[in-house]
Amino acid sequence: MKLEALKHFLPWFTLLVLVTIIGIANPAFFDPAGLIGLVADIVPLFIMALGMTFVIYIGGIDLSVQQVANLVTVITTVYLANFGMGVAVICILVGFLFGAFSGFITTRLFVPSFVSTLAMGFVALSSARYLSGERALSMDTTLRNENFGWIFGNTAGIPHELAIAGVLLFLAWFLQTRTTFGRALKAVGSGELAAVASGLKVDRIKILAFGISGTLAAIAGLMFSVKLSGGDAHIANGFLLLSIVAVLVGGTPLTGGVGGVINTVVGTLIVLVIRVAMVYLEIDATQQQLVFGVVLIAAIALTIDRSKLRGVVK
Amino acid sequence: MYELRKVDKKFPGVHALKAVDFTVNRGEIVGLVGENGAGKSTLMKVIYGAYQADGGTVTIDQKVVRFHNPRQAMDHGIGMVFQEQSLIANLSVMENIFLGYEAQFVKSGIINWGAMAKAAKEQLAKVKLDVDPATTTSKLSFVQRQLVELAKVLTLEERVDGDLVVLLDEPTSVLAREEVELLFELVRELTKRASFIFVSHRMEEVLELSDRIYVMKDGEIVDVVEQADADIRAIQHKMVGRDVDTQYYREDQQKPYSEEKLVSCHSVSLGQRYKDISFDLHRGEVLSLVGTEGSGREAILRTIFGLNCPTSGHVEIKGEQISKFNARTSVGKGIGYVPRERKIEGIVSGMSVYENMTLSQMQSYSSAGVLNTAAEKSLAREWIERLGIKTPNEFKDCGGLSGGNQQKVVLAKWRSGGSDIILLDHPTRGLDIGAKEDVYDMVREMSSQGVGILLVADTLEEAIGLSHTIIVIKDGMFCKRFDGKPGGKPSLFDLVHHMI
Amino acid sequence: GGPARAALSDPTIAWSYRNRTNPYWNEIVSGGEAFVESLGKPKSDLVHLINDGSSEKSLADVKTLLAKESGNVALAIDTNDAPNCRPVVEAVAASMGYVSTIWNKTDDLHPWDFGDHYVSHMTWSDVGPAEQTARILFKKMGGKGGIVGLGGIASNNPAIERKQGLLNAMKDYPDIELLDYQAADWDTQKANQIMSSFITRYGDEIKGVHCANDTIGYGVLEALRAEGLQGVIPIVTYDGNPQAVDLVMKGDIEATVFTNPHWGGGITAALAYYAATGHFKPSAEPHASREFYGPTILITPEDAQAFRAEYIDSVPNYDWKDFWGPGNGQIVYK
Amino acid sequence: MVDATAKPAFVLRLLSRNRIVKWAPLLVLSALVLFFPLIEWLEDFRAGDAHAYLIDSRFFSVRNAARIGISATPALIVAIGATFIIIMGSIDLSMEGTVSVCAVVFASVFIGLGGTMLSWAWLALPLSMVAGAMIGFVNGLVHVKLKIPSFMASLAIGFVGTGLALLLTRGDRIRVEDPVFRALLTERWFNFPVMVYIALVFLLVAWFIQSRTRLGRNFYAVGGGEELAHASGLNVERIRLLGFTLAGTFFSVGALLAVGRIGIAETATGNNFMFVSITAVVVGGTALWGGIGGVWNTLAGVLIVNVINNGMVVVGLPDFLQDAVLGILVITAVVLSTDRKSISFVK
Ligand SMILES: Nc1ncnc2c1ncn2[C@@H]1O[C@H](COP(=O)(O)OP(=O)(O)OP(=O)(O)O)[C@@H](O)[C@H]1O
Ligand SMILES: Nc1ncnc2c1ncn2[C@@H]1O[C@H](COP(=O)(O)OP(=O)(O)OP(=O)(O)O)[C@@H](O)[C@H]1O
Ligand SMILES: [Mg+2]
Ligand SMILES: [Mg+2]
Repeated sequence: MKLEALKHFLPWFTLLVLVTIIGIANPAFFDPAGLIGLVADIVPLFIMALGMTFVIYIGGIDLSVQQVANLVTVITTVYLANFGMGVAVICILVGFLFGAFSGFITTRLFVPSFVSTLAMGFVALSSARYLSGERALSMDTTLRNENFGWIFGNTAGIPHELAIAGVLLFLAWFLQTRTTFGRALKAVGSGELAAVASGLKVDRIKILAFGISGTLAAIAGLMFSVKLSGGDAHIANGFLLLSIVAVLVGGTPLTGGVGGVINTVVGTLIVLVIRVAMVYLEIDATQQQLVFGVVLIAAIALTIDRSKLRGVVK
Repeated sequence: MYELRKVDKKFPGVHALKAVDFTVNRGEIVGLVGENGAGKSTLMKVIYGAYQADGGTVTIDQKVVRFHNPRQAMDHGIGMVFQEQSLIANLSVMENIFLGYEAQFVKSGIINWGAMAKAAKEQLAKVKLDVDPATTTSKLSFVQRQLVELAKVLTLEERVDGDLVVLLDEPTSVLAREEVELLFELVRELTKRASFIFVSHRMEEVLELSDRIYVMKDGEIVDVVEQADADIRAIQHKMVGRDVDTQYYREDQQKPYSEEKLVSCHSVSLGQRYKDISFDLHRGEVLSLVGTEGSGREAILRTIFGLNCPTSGHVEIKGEQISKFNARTSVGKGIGYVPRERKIEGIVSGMSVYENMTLSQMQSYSSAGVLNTAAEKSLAREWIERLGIKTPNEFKDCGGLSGGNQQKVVLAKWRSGGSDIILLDHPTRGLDIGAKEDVYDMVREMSSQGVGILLVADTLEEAIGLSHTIIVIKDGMFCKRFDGKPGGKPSLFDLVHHMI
Repeated sequence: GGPARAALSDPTIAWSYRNRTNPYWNEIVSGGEAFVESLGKPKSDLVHLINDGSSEKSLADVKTLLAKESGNVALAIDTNDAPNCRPVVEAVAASMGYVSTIWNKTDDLHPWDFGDHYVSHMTWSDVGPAEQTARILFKKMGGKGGIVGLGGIASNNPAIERKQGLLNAMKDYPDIELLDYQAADWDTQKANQIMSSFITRYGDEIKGVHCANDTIGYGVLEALRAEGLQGVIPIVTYDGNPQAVDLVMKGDIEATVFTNPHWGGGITAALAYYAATGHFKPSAEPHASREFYGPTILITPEDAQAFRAEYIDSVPNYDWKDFWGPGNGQIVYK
Repeated sequence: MVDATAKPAFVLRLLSRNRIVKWAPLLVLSALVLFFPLIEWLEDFRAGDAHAYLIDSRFFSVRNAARIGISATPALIVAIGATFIIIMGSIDLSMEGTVSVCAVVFASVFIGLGGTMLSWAWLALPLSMVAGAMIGFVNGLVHVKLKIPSFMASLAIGFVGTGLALLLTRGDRIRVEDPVFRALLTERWFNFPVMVYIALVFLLVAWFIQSRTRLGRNFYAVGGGEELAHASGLNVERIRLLGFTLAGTFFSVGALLAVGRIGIAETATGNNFMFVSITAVVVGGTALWGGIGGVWNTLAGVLIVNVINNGMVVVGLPDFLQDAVLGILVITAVVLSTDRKSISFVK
């Protein structure tokens, strides 16, 4: 039974191992200011992974997040002048609608989320290309600083980015563990038919989960856009696979019902640390991808709790 | 010829088999009974090579054998018909029959489908089943699938020289009486070639079929009786560790029901599944729908629960007509559904006992969407106590409970939420008599508290014993209504006569 | 810009770029390595940050390196997307490192706004050369007929400029009709598919193809080869990769443009490095030395042979302190 | 769920619905093949020079069919490899890395051994297939032995593969110009290049494996119920291992065709294969949860995706809209080829 309890901490253990390896190779890694900076930089990816968690938690996947974020960077840049901070509302709404619509296609039209979200991602990409006029756009710097400059400030040594991530994490955690919605998500992830037969509005719950994913993808895109002070239809490329990896490495399997947002915190940190390790351990440029793949396999092999995969491993 | 000596099997935290001695002689039918979780299935799986014993020896004709996987067991003539069906739905019947043994039809790497079909036909003939071997298995009825399962095991006849041992783990729990007869007939015929181990919770069947009966309790063999000496009550006593009331349907406690209508069906039809069904369910009434497998009884329950939408007619719940058929609405109107597939639709495995209990009524345990977990847990503790659910605590994963206890969790879910219309679909399937008794008690108790119960029972005896009213459904149509007041209950014969 | 501090003595030299799967970036890297070797160090001393087309990774890697080296960094970088340039430069400046950028930068961002730490930005004015290749193409076509164009990722600066060059050239050729222009995302296989679809749509009307780079050109060439049209329909490309130069020599490609990535890779690192070590003070240099165009050399069948001998068969030995010699003047904003 | 005890009339109706669902991908494909010429016709009609609807259609022509064939073949073979895995209820996302490695291995060995098919260099072909099989095998090992879900295992192996290709090439691209090898593209029989026929041969091989071999049938058994298959005595681990090995082999054939088409092997050769092939498999009607579908479905799916891509350019759809239209059409195709009555939910 002791061992059972330890399983819960496997992802943390993996993280610890990786951190130790880097720390031994280069003690400078433990410089607190540097560490905080590194962690703050992964915030947009983390927020996206946080949203992805909800979808994977119910056994689906959201491949549209990166394109939604791309679209949002364009929207933010284009409409910042018109709406100021209000542009955030538009972005969030757009993100939610894209997500919810993917969810609708999945639940009502029985299109697997792998395909429905991929396709909705294409729609988002086209919208972004159209809206941006196929150009990289930049924001008016003063406008950006007036409206969103606070995001990159510091209070008592804590970057506001981290604070935002913390708040979103808390909300997500609260939603997952403390609300009827979170409980319903778990039921849908673990046994959808039983959830239906208990009178839950399963379709609506699933659509909402996708909606949350879209919303958080939009917030990630917004933060990224403000950080870069601009946007275009491809600028968030590279987020998608990493956010999926972050969720899975954290120990939320694609089968659903297990894991959750706290796991995603560890997962994102593991991804961060693997990436940082490439630089700190001075891995040769042509070997980085190979090493990433191998370390990923090792990390997952260490991390996943096989007893929770229920039945066969597919 | 087949012998287990001091076989031991441990799972984390459970000692499932404790030094079990077990013998099967040539041509013998051995019964194996025991309450839920006694270790019957585990024993079967050890014999079949699906589990490996931790200790003890297995011998066949005095030779020690050890199977690392089912395949090796099969090669030694051991076959198994599973408690949960083991046919693969998307494959054809013949592929299922020869699954893993296609080699005989393969010539230079190519499967000869014609030859396989022919061979499959022969196997199907053994179980007197006339279906096209190329049919996709999912298109067969449940009974047909059970027969295919048996046919699959019987391929051992040709494949293996020497004696066969066929394990039947609760093969009858889903069969209607006449199908059971057919199965028994087959089994008896086949003793020429094979020995059988027969596991069932239906004691009469075990007595009827078996030459010798092993009784298990808590992983141990507590008794072995010859058929001639067998006495149901004594066996049940050994199994449960206490006396079992023969009057376990508690007919004497049956109270008359009130006139208040809870559910009224008016000429309800669902495509070809059932047609023109009308009846009323009253407060405090237990109403059984009886009929053969596939007669449409379950579909009627599912319609009332909102899981499917009738094509014509209308349903009134407590005087209000249902306009939108979904589970949500029905739950809101106080209907609870105990499904036949309790592991799929009844409980959410992976969620704890208390989470399962409040799943249908989270609004009552939350404010503004935020759960009051403390209240949930105290509710769960109360009902664990009240129904005697065997679980260490309310946090335990419901998927890890035994079937009977899972069933109690499902009932607790509905009852604690105040549902006063309960739809029971095979509520005692696969439960041991101890657990069954508990379910009967609960039915009685609910009925006396004014709950209307619509029952699709596992056996006719159960339906007769429990119900105020029995409606016979045949081919999806209303056939006959019986009043079942104590003293005036219809006989088995009356019902069967109308069913087929 | 931050307060000035003593120049760095031995900064880590790093190149941050898109990937290693593209000859263009390999040339950039070889230049960077040649520069590092010119300092008497092994070329393995050059740190590679690879972003794989992800701006997020580009920025994160830069910050990681800055943290690791406590700002003791001379960085050469293409930031992958123009908007990503600002945060990269800000991060480097904030930790007192030195950075030189190429290609991607927004117009409102200038090295001189960051004191010494943002050393320089080099880009290539692709409008002019792309216009020249277009003219070569049109001439080959006899000044009339339909053409199709295949561009890079539509929002990339070079993609925009190269398309603009084509459009400019067309003003002088009223009989040239641009039938279609689509983004092929710098991708050989995508270019191949688009080209074959173009052939279906326009058939014989296509008399020439304008490609935004060599990689696209290869895909187009193979689509033409499949139809037995290679050599029949002239194409022009851009970048001057060795293989493309060979194809120019064979006459399969009418023209490509060499931007000397080897030199670009070396000089960008050199600028950052020598600024960091105090060899020169960027803020003392005129604007023209801090934002400038890189060299471009047009390669046509006539001069391909000579070009190959000079630039590919033997790599010239560049003077890595001659920062601005081969350049093409100050960047002009429209 | 199918209620087999219902009346025959119902069964008949059910059958016909089944049949429609079964043929839906083909119907969608036919609709698309008739749809694009219609747009083309409308365009010409508006421009004032109407042509005969199909006969004079540029889209609906043998030449264009060959073009679609050329662009579809590598993806088809890769998608076939993925089909086997998806039938097992798993997923293989390693194709991008595997294709790159195999392409690069082929090209470098081919060049190293003389660079023409008429020398020993042809050995590069089987060698590349062995490389593909090996990567698939390792992928299977990681999945089966480390018990890592195939999604993750294959994704990571894909990274490893791309990394390996990069390591082998150091980022260079290798041109394969041997005219005999390039005859795959340049030599035409009955208007279609040789590579299309090669792909057809491999499609038939795949069909043979799927329908006539034990391994192929066992994929369906595992996909239909892995635990049941195990209980029936199948060695599921071995089947999975073989499945991934087989998939790797097909990926490598896809790689060879990709090199044949472009004449270049590089680390980027595998780009885009992942989403295209999985999408094609699903669009073809093979269910992601396993047990249903097959290689003919995949053929239809790959053709649907390629016809859409080709058709959009041929009818002159602005390129920024093409992604969206592809997305919407893909959803439509999946909706049409899904038997909504037979499944209770999808994820
Ligand atoms: N796979 C398993 N892992 C852990 N424990 C198990 C497993 N299978 C069975 N057990 C344990 O072994 C005991 C015997 O279970 P088994 O399934 O053999 O009972 P059974 O007699 O077949 O019951 P039933 O009548 O309900 O079919 C149970 O108490 C259970 O806790
Ligand atoms: N994977 C498992 N892990 C732990 N315990 C298990 C597992 N599988 C079964 N069990 C245990 O085995 C016992 C019997 O399980 P089983 O599934 O046979 O239930 P059951 O009472 O026979 O119900 P049914 O007859 O409806 O299947 C239960 O007590 C359960 O705790
Ligand atoms: Mg059992
Ligand atoms: Mg059981």
